[in-house]
Amino acid sequence: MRREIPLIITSFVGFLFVIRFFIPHEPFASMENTASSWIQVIKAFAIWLGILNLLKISGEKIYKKDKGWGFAAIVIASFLAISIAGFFFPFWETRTPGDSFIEHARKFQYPGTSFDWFYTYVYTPLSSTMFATLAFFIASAAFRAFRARSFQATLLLLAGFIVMLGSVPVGNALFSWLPQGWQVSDIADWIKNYPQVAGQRAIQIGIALGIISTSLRLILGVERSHLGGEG
Amino acid sequence: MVSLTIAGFLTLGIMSFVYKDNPVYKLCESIFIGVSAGYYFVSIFYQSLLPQLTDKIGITGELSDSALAYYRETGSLASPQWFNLIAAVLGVMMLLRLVPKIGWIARWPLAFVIGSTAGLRLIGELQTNIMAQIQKSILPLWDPQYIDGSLNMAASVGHSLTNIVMVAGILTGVVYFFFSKEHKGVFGGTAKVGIWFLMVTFGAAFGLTVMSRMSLLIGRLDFLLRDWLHLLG
Amino acid sequence: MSLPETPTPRTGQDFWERLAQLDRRIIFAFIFLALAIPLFFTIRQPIAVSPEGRAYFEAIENLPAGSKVLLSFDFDPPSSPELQPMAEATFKQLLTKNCKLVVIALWPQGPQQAEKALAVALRDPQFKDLKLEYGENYANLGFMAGDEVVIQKMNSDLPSTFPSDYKGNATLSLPIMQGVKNYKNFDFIINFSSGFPGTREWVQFCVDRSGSKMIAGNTAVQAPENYPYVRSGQLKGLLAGMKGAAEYETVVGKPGKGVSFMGAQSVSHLVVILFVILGNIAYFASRRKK
Amino acid sequence: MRKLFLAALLSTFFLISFSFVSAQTPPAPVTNLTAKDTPSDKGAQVDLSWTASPDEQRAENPVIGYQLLVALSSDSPFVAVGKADAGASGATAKDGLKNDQSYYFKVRAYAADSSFSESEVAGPATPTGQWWNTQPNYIWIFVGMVMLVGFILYNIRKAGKEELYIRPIAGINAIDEGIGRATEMGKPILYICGLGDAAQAATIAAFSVLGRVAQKVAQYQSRLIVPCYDPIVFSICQDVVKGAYLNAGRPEAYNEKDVFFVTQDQFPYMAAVNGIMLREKPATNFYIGQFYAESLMLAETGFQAGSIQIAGTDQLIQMSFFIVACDFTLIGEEMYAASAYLSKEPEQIGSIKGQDWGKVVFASLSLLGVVSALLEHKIGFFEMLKKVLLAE
Repeated sequence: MRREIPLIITSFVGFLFVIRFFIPHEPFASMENTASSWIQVIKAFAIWLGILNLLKISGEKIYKKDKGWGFAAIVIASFLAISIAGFFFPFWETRTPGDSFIEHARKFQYPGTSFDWFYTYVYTPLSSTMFATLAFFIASAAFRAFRARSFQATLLLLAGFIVMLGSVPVGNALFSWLPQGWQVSDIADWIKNYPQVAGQRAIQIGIALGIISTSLRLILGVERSHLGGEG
Repeated sequence: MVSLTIAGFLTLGIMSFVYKDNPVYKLCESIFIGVSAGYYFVSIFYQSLLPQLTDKIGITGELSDSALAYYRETGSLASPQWFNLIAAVLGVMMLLRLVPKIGWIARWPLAFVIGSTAGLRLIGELQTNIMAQIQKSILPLWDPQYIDGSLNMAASVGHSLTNIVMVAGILTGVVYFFFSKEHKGVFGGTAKVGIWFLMVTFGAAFGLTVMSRMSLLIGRLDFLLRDWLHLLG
Repeated sequence: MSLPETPTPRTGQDFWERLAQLDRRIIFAFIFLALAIPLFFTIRQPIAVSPEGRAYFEAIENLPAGSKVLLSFDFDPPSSPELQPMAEATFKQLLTKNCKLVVIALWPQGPQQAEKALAVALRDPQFKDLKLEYGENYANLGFMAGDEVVIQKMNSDLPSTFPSDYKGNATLSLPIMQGVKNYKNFDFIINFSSGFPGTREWVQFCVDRSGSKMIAGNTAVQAPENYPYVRSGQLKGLLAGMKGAAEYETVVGKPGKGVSFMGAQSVSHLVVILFVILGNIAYFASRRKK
Repeated sequence: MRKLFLAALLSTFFLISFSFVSAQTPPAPVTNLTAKDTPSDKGAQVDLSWTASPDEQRAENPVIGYQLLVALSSDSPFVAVGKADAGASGATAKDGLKNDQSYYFKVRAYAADSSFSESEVAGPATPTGQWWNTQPNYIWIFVGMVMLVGFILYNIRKAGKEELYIRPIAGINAIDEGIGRATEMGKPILYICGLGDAAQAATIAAFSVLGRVAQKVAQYQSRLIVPCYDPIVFSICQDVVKGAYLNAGRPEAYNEKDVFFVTQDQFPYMAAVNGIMLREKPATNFYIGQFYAESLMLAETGFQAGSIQIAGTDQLIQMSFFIVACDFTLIGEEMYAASAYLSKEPEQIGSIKGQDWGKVVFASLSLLGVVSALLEHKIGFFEMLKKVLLAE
């Protein structure tokens, strides 16, 4: 029950998606469609699972007064704030005439709703800034690692150097004495269009083969690590 | 204005991390974790579960009558509506992972997702990243270029060299990823050329990324200086 | 694969060695200034347009007037500095061609980003008199979970994949969606993406399976991964990051934020490059000593 | 008032005369209409093709679109079954068609003023579903799939019986050294499985490597910290680590609190892991699995904390960051190979062998194609081969 049924489901669904590619005839098309709708629902629940897990852990931390339980409380408070804004706003915001309650509720992220306020003034600055700090880290990584310590490292350095210069207009301006067609941006374009594409293709083929064989093992049921050890 | 100030302080709070880990950063981080969890919690409900589940079953169906009529008419969704209840059951099974004793039941829906991913990937990778790439890797090593009807030597050599670089890069790269033979002798040498190509690939990818990361910070600075503090015109 | 060891810090270093291991916060400060100061000035610089960027523009330009276009917004606010200017300019070009626009999203934040970009485009005076109507000229079908499965499913049935739009209307009640069944009913597909699911999945499950024509706007990070698809013709054009946006604005002839931010980009790149050179000088100088 | 009346009169006159003129010139009909069952489909559709009306081009009152009409016999009334834009030379009729029923078709060319003309009747055509997609592209993919699947299955079988050779991968030693270093320093090891879910090949490889690392850690009696991103991956990691401690004969040393779920959101997750690095100062960090933008920040913070860092991913862009910022990086397929090498499972070793065979075929086909492209005009055989390969 615990291992066999999941294995059968994986094989069945995997095989269906493969065979559907080659067989246009019904009932395969409809079966794939139905399976796809279900997966959309399951994936949505999987995201909820992550969220509930987070709440559970934070709750435990607060309950046991673990180190940093105050921050866990802030996590739960901000979760509640935005969720209430998302789910309960239909009660305090005026309904457009003619809308049913559910139609009204579905406008939860319209401009001007409290949910949109959280999105624009809390979620957006936090997530954007978190991502933006990468600008600092990429500079320090370049400084530290782009050193001509060996032939390989020099190739890495040169490719990075030329592409960096070629990405901004100032690169061409600095080396404007280079002949037409051999400007820094031209060389950078050449590098990213040819040697880089070649290298990527080689990597991609290897990865594709790896994914194919892993998928095959999953469908055949010989790869079982995703089921975990127990039961 | 109050809103912008809150956004501004949150921005500065996160940015302070690059100097040093500090309590203000921890505070912003906790708010972030909570708000983003809540954001997904709400969006998933309205944008995925309502249309894919309750609308199709008919609980909130007054909105999608025409959609349902469409299904009945074309039969493109061959299953009757109640079939979608199975999806709901599978979804709830997923959540049972939270209960330690019966957590194993989540393997059923998980198997569903894994099966579909495996099936789609098996064909997708083969089609897009292998078959299509073989076709694209077949390049003429001598690629004559004609300008106004006559052979242009410089352009021909240029194009041919480029093609040679492409083919050499792909093939030596593939040799590097060959695991059945040790990297020795000629084979090892070829693999080494493959590494050089990989190095150029990584260097170029890194170089291109710098732009991207700088863009992100420019976006934030634009917000701080223009939208919040009105220092920019 | 590995690069040679990074020298480990020791005590009693000379100037070059200390420079080689500069505190990264000094670099951080320089980067901050290099990005902030240029924002106060307008730096005029010529912008060279890459072939992929030009192809992107021309692909849209060559669409017959009134074409039906599907746009997928697969990114979130963190990537908006790169992708939002592209999306805005693309909307404008599509609207001047009187195209009918259907927006979908595979990332939950996508629909809101699309609304914001569309609002900017519609504010443009040239579209004021056109009386563009929701449902008739454009529609936003919102977000759907399921990643590549969603792309795959739209090959056979788009309306059942997105049963209702972002505002809660039934998709099939929108005039613009009349007769739309799958990708074949769209003349063109445009994808703005910053990760997974994104352009790679669109090529795999939409372009390769339905034969649709597609162009994409990517973050500069993601673009290298997708250049091979442009070379092989699976993508008709590709805009890469803020520079892509600036190129596009240049080709369209309407400089916007993309162009104006390129000044800060130039200066910050120069700073990074100078630090790399400095690092190498320090490295060789300290090595010669030994 | 009089002016208005005059204007109304005039415009009415023009309208009438205009429609009069154009009504007299309905567009030329489409010609050469053919109807055929759509190949390689699930049925219930028919492909129509035609030569467009020449009046698409005329300046006045041009053809603006076509309407497809269907009937059960050539003389019964026709009903609309779809439409096509001007410029089209074919369309698929599908609204309401049923399998195994013959249909007759006509196409109406519409001019801007709604005048129209009808083509000759085409048909009968009988829509049926096909049991196999016969487009050349699909056949080649099928051939490729059968071949690859055969390679992999054959080698898995073979690996079950005898030992197959896989060359030593440089990263393997780095993994062992990393564990040794942690033991010497008395500091913990941090293991990150990436952001992928349990269905991703990279995550599955990460489980294998984790099993090996955990077993060594259990033997050497050092500490292993595994913060997880995905709730499912988290519970699998728990099982893997617990199992490895059991295998090493030290189940009592397994500390449940060291394998934990953080949060399923990229940047908050990264922020939390960064915090762990700065506080615990692990001797060695492993990043194996699917990584995105967080890769560089993790690696930079890890460097700051003084850790040795070993990475492996199948995300192209992140590889470049790992190469730059980590001490050792397993590139793409190397990660799968390392996982096979460490696990010693015949399924994995056999897969790697099968993949190698696939690469040989890939390289040979490309080489053959390149040579034939070079000799394009000289040897007919190669040209033919290339045509076949390119499915021209």
